[in-house]
Amino acid sequence: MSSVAFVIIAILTLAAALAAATLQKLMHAALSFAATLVGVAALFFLLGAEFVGLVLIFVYIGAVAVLIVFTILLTRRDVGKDRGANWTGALLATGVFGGLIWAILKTQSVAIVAPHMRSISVKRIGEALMTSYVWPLQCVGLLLTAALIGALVLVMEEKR
Amino acid sequence: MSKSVDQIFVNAKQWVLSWLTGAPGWVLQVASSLINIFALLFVFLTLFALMSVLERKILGRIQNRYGPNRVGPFGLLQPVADGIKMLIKEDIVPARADKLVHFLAPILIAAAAILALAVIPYGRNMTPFTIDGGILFFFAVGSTTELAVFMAGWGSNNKFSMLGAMRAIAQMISYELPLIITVLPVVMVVGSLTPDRIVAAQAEYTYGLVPRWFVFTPWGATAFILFFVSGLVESNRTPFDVPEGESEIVAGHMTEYSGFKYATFFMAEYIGMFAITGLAVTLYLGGWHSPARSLEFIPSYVWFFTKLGALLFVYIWLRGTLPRTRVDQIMNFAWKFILPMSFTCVIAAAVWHYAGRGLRGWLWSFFVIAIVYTALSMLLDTQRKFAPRVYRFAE
Amino acid sequence: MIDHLWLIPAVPFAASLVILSLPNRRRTSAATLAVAGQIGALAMSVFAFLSTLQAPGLRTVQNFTWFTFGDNALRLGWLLDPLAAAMLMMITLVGFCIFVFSKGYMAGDKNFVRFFAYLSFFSGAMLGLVISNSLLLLFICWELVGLASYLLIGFWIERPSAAAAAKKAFITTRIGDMGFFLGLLWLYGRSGTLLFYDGGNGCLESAGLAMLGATVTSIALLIFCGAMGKSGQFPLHVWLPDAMEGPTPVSALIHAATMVAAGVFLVARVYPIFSLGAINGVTSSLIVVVWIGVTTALMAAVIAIAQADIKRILAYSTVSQLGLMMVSLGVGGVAAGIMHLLAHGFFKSLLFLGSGSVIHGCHGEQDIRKMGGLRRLMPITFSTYAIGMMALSGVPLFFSGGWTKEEILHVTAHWPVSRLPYFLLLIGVVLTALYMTRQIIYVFFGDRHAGSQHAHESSRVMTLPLIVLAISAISFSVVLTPAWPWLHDYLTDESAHFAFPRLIQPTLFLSLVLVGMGFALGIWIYRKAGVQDRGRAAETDPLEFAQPKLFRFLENKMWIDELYARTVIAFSWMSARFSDWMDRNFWDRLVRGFGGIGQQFGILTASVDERGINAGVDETSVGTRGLGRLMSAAHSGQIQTYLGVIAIGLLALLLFYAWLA
Amino acid sequence: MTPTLQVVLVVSTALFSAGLLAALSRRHAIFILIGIEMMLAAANLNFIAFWRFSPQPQPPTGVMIVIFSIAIAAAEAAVGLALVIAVYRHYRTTSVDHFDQLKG
Repeated sequence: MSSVAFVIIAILTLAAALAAATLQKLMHAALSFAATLVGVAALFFLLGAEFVGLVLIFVYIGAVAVLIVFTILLTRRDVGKDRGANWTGALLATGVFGGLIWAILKTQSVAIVAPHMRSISVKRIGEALMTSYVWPLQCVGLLLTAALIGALVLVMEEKR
Repeated sequence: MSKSVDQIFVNAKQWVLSWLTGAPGWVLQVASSLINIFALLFVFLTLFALMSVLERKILGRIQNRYGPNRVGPFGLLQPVADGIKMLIKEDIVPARADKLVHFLAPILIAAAAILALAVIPYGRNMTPFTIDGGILFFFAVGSTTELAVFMAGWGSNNKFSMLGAMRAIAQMISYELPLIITVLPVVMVVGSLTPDRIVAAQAEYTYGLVPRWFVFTPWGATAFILFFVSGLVESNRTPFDVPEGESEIVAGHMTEYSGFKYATFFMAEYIGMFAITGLAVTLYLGGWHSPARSLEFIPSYVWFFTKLGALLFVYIWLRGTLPRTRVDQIMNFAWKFILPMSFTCVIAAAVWHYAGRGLRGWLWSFFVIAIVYTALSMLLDTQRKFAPRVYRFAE
Repeated sequence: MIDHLWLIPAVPFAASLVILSLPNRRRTSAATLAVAGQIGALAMSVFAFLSTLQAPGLRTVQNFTWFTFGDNALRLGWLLDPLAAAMLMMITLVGFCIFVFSKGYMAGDKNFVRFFAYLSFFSGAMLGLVISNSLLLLFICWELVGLASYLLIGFWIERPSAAAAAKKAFITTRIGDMGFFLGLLWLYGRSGTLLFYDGGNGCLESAGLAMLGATVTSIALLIFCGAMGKSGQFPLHVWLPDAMEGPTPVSALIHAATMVAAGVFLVARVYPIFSLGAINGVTSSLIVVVWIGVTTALMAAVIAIAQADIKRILAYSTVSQLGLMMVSLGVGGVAAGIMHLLAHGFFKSLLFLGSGSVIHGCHGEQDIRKMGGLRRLMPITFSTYAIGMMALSGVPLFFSGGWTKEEILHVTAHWPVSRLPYFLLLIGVVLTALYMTRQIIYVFFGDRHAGSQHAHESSRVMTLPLIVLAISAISFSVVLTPAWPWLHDYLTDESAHFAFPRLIQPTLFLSLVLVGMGFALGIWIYRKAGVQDRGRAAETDPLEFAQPKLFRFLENKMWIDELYARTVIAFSWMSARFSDWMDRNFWDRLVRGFGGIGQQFGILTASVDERGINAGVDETSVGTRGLGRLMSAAHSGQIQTYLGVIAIGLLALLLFYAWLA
Repeated sequence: MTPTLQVVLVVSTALFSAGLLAALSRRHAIFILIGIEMMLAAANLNFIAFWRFSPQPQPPTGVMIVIFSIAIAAAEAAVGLALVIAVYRHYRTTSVDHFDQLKG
């Protein structure tokens, strides 16, 4: 795990995240959000979880980001008139950030270096999914089906 | 002899890297990657240039006319002329466009298309980047294309662009599902997401005669056809080119692009096409393996590009032959026919596996596919009777 | 084979369930499924039959526990023996022909799919009945076939007469089934098991029979009640002619070939109970069986002469033939009775399908007096019908019915109790030939009348089953002749061998004479039927012209329905009225009185409630409401406020952590 | 030098706070969704980090959790965006300030 790469990716990711949270235009924010997730996926790669990184790109860029921009498109008439920010919220978020950073820096047990690890193959993940995690997998399948139907029902035209 | 010809590019790369002996590991890694990247870019940009002119020539032949034949011998230098034209054209950006997004869209779309090329094995030991989940990488990168297309449509701030982008995304999302599901049987049978392994699994010959390519199994053939059709849609080619249907919405999401940006879109489309056909060759047509043992002396990359070229020819052929479909027809076709058939392929592959991967499995999986196909065609039959066509002007 | 025997009824059952779930327009699928189910059952029946051939007298049984209560277990089971195998073959083969026929006959019906669902259902239930090794399982299937019969008789529910006939059939057989059920319970009480064969412990085996003791006669007679109801024996025969309201294939399958034969089959199956303690082959229960059979056979034959409806004649003929089978069982000729049952299954379904073809050809006309001259218009139907008629009449040598009937006459002649049944049956034979001759003359000969003016031959899908059944009715006699009595010996576990001299027997000539007499009499009486003759109108029956009163008596089925209406039904009506009156005037008042008391008590408690308890509850709720108002003020409805509060909570936790550290 | 767990945690905390910022300070409903997704991504990063830095990273526990979490987040996003569209149809606005029907 290269430190330089990590720092560069982390900075880019955080910059994109901050842009996603603060940019005035919603579309730009959504695209920054996509960039953030690419960054997170890259961090996953660096942390030795390639499969999850690919899945993250696949699901978030391919599906969630497209969904978000679609939603922006469908609610476009409202996009122009963005209102001022809620400053209390910003203050709170900063407070939480400060508190958490303080807590992390204060905790000594997390100042450790990653142990050596053989890279984890897709095959092992597949086997784990099909053996010890088969019930969660089924539940997630059910959940996704339910979410799909629920989303469809929600956006169906209201009958007059 | 043949071995050294086969490995000539691999050895050349080793030779170049041998200059750097003694450099730190990361330098070697970066150098190796750079060599791969430049090789890829060189090969595929050349192929793109060649394809653009060949397409026009073949289309011309299909339509009973000559293609471009003025620039260079047989018009082969036409792409150079086109390139120069594109480069010196004025780059127009609409005044009310979202400039940043408008600028980023072609870059992203080209990057995604080129990235997808990285995991395909072009020959023996000739995979640019071996990733454990290579197939997943291919689709993950491919899925970003949708976002790029959307950016192009949105950034142009033009109704035609937006409509084209919506159409493109709708059909790309719809066909991404069958695209992935038709890959599943191969992945299941091989037990790996790595393209190298998939190619290696198709190495042998049944009875020393018929190559063990997946296209020669019933499920493989079905999946290959479905994959090919879905790939056609993914790359927005005729007959599924509604997103840029000239007669309806000018040029879809590319309406507001001109000059080099337009050329980039054009290039991305072709490179996406190469990538998807390359994946089809890898998955179903045995990758770089030769179709007969006696022909193994021909280098592996030649075989790969021969197969790729054959598939690309079919693309052009289809473009010259078929009329454009309607949007609702494309959607109906995807959700009512292609998707169920793709699932059937998965089941048929499982049947094939559990029936012993031999002749018995072949027959059983054929049976499964035949049943589902018959049932679907009965269910989906609209029973519409078409009046006999009358050609009034083409007699 | 025995392991998979249950599949035979299961396949038609499954087909029925699938068909029932089909939408109404999938007619082809329904018919195909039903026929496929029947072919499956037929194929498996052939396997079962072949497996019984491997060892003569083989009886394989498979029992299982249905459920246990206390120390007892209720066990059911399957059974495969020659009797069951022969029945399976007959039911599936005839059933198959009739299914195919129905496809043509019901082609125009709007409830086509439902019809095939019911038909398959019936087939499954009947096959289950035949192979069951437990009186309870047999009873369950027995009731299921009853249900199927009810549904199919009333298939054309829009006709009031069909609905009435269905109800009549159901209620009449229910009277018999009541007796059957009582007999079943009694049998279980005495022997502790309902399995027929259970390795020596079944109720039909020596150990089980020994426990029955003196009650055996009563049990046997109660079970016979069920058989009487199902097989249309006097006095419970009244439903069977009315059941002809159902579609003709139903009449052929259920009310001629299979279900009505279930009564005969039942008696044959539990024959050890009937014959327990027999002296010289005679027990008191068997005597009852014989006399009821004789009465039924003769009475039905007589009534059949005066009927005008083509299917009703066949129905009475069925009743009469069932009586004949009962007599045969009663006098000890179990094999003869079953043989006649099987042969009857073939030729009677042939006759019914033939009549269906005639009705179909005549556009729904059922009155034989309005037909005539169909011989030339419907040649295939005519020739097959004639074959069926000869088989039914018992023409010797070539037709299966002749051999079996002769066998029955033979065993009846040697009954030690009385010679009377024998002579009565001889009369019955003559009468059978007579009424069949009458029917044939009316329908196929003479001039065309209103109903047959535009008749046409039926389609291939209907004539093919006729031809198959006709061939069966003839070729079946190969295994029936005394020269090579293969079926007889198959049923009685002996090995058959060929002996040509046995073919010629004195009774052969006797029956030849009797049948000839019946034919001659018929031709003589009805030679001018349907045309005007010496002061008789064309539509008047010659017999009616000669004996109007007798004819009227017979035409109205000996007034038995009216007798029941005056006695049994009138009594039920009276008791119902009485119960109604009691309900209204006595019980109702009693209930109302109790109700009044309750009401008074309610008023009392209500006042306590209102004055005492309510006040306290009111106070509490006012307090709760105030609290709720206070709490709800915190809910602004703004998502971000809620999120912010969560964030504050997180901060508070962090502060708490800092304070701890 | 390689980054320690602490550094990764700081990065994920920053990401989480950015998400919280988007969710708390912006009025547009889609921003809230984006914020929630970012917070989920930060949580996923934490899962991966703790799995990677644990003494035995061989069993893919963290990876599993993250796979399921991504699936659930995708479902959540789909339903959430559908809700936004439905609400927009009804109120003709996507500003969360106006959604106060549940006010006590």
